[in-house]
Amino acid sequence: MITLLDLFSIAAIGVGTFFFFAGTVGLLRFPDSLTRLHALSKADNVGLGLVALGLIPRADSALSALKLIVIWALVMLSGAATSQLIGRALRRGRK
Amino acid sequence: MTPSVLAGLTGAALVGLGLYGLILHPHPLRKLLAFNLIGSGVFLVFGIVARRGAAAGFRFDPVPQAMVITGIVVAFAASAIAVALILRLAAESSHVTLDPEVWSKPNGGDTQ
Amino acid sequence: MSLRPFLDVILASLVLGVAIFTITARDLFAAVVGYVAYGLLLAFVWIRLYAPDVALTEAAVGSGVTGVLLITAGKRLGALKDVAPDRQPGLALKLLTGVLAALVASALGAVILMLPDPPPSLAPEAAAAADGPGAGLGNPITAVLMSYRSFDTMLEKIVLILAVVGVWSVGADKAWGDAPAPLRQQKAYAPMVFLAQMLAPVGALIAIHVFWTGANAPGGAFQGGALLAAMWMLTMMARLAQPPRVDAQWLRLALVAGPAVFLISGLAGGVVAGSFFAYPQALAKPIILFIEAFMVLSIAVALPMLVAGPPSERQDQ
Amino acid sequence: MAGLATTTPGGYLLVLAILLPVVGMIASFVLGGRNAERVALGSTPFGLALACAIALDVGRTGKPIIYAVGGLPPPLGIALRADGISAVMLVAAAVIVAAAAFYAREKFATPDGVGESRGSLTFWIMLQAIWAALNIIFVGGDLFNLYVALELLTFAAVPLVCIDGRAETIAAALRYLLFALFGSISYLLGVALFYGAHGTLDISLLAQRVQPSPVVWTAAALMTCGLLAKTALFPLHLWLPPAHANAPAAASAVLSGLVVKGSFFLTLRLWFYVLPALATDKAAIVLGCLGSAAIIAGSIIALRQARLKLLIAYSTVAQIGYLFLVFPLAAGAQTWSAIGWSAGVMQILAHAFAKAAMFFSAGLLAEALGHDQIAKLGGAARVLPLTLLTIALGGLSLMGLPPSGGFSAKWLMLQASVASGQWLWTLPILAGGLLAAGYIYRILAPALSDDRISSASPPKRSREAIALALAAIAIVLGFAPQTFFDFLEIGRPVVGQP
Repeated sequence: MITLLDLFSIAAIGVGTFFFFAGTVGLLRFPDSLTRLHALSKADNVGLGLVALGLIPRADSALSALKLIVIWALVMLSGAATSQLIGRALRRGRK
Repeated sequence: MTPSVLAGLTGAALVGLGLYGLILHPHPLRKLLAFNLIGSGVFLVFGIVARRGAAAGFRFDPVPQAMVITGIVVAFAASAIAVALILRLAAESSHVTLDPEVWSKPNGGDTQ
Repeated sequence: MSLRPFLDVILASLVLGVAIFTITARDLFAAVVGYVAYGLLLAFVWIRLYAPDVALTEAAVGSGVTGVLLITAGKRLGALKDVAPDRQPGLALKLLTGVLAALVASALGAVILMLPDPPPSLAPEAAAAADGPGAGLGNPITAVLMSYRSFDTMLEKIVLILAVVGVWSVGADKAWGDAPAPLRQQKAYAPMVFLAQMLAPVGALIAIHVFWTGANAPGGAFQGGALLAAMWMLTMMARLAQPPRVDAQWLRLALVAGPAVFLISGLAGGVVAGSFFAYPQALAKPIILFIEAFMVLSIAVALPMLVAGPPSERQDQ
Repeated sequence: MAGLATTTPGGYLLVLAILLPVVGMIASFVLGGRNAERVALGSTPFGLALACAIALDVGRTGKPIIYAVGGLPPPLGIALRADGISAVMLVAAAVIVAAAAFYAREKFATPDGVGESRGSLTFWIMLQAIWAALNIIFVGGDLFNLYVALELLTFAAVPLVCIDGRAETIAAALRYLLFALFGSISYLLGVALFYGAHGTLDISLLAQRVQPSPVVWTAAALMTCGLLAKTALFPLHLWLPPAHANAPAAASAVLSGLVVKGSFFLTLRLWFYVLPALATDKAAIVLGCLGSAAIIAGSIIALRQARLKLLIAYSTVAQIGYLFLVFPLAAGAQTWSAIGWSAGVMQILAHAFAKAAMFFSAGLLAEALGHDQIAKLGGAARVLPLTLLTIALGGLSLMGLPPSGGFSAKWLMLQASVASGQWLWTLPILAGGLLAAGYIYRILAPALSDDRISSASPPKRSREAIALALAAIAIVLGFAPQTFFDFLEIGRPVVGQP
């Protein structure tokens, strides 16, 4: 018996996985490091957000749901910062 | 093959791999990395022992797992001391090597 | 769940692949980076072994803090004058060592397959003891660490203090009393500062949460302390904080707080509970949490000090 | 077997003997500066008293003392056990640590008005940490607890090697650390396999459960291999001479006299206590052969050294070799195995005291003359007669001339080899004695010559007296009565009677 919430979960996780997949393809196929970084950081943040969103209805308590959101926020934060750091290291390496 | 047996075999392979690096790499930092590989391999052996010991409503035997946690801490402390020694050695001398021949040069009448 | 064995094999080969890279990489720094990635992958293996406590420790210490330690070391080594190239081992030695390593690994692998069936286990004893000495602790690993084998855990904290003294002792005589060199030499970079400002308070909260739930769920003093340590290192890397002087009284008190409180309660157990390192039945859980709180503090201070290295003379750039 | 796990009346003494140096170490670290030295020196008499109290209790009851830590008996809890040989080692460690502490005051004291210094704080903390680790090793009853103690011992010993900070000493310390880490991890792997096979790490429980199997054999091999690397048995000895020769004299004495004995003690525990049923001829003969090789190689290299401290360090490599003859000579339950056992323990003790005395004397010579080149020792006996007397007495024991502890040890070994029909072991024992005579002669001959030599600063009498006292103990051990050897048998498991 598939409920509407289940459908929502499946859809969100599916789309999220697609973004991850796209990001990974970008990582493998794009020509240089900056564009790869671009693909990876953007796609993965959206991908993870959608996966987390899809999992929220399946969480067994409000606290677990909150934890999922916190995880997403933390990964976004550290992902954004590390992307900046890698980007700067790359720019320095080119000079 | 169950996941725990697979992890145990991975542990065995890691011990061998680390041993190879520990003996062959001349650079002490590489030796330290190799030592850490051996260490994690040994911890995985504890891991399979713990997983096999699942009983009495536990999915694992807590005793070996607790030992791994203690072991990881001790291994980190060891790495920290080794890194401090390596950096000081590099700062003091032009060669970061443990080759006894380099260090057995006659060094005059120096004392302790 | 027919997909799982397949994923396990992929995970194991990934771990081994990265390990081989770490050993064979030409470049020292690449090997170090390989090792950090290896530590993270290993944390997944621990999850698969139903060892979330170990996975947390491995991720935080085995990969995280050790990673910072090794990467800092790699960078500092690279910054030093170029090092005389060492003699590379000859082919014969390589072959011989390879054969030896392969022999050891296969013997070990064979022995692991030969472990007895049914496997011996202390899980039943631990379950039985949970009503006694481990009273009220829902996490059996915390019970083992803090009650049944508390003597080991206390000694391990002593090892940490000793390691700190050992690291400090490598410094120069003139620098004694000074602070270790900053974790990052250059001026702080804005995104790093932003990350530290945003993440450190949240991380500290999570660390306390991990410690607190450790009594009943995966987590505990060590994992919480390691997380707190990581947050302190983050603020030091962003140069929002500086490593403290090694002769600072508060630093030394914080370093010994965990083992000292552990020791005092252990000795008190000899008077109150009839045996050293025993806890009175009714108070076991609060006492254990009390000791653990101080251990969190000591670990949170000890790990960054181990990473920061010996005191160094001031050379601000 | 409840008797193996229940606390005996004197059991609390074991915990106190371990915790005293631990508390001292913590206090030294927090108080810092001059207090570190005060705490370390002040705790030595108490530690010695505790060790003697344990020995008295073991002797009085004639049974091992046991303490179940936390009131929880093995397999879930950790037990501490002190039998005859633990008690003897506790006392020996307390004496040598105390001697080293008082000897080291000259170099590591913090004078009035001077702040804390790196070398002093490190020395006093590490000395107490070594003491704590050794005490755990001597009374530990749990293989994992002993692993933590081994690591504690390593982390305390390594910084002492490079306390003077020269690049050469740092390289020696680093090599020592890597060998020791390899040793611990190999030991730990063996521990994992023991747990996997038998579900306990308690020594006496394991002894009941162990059956010969590939798992147990592999575990034993791994643990032995790791312990040999830490004990510096030939050919894994490469790290020892530079490490022991470069440490300050007080530290060298503790490293050479006690620290290597810690890992050797665990090797004894492993084969005679955990695996008595497994201690077959083959393993014992391999260890005996390695020991013999160490005796010959170590002595010959010692003969060729130019520096006094390096000579003494290589002599340690050789004397460690003798220890490993215990395995073929004390295996099994024959009448001669008790003789072999006594010989081994006597060798541990005689070497510990003689070697500590020699390193103390070498330190005094180096301070007085400003160098430690053997070739330039001419006439040193005129300037430092007491110190040379100490070297001669210590040398007497190392050579195995009567009357001395070294003589008793080697004489008992010869007796055991003859009684057991293992004639071949007499060769390295005798050859080692001759070679030792050679390297001791190399020190004494120039020192006793008529050359004139000037001493910059004659050492304090009290420091010479400390060294002489240790050498005297090494000699007096040669007069040990039969009751002493009976004491060593307390708690020794004999195959066939659990």
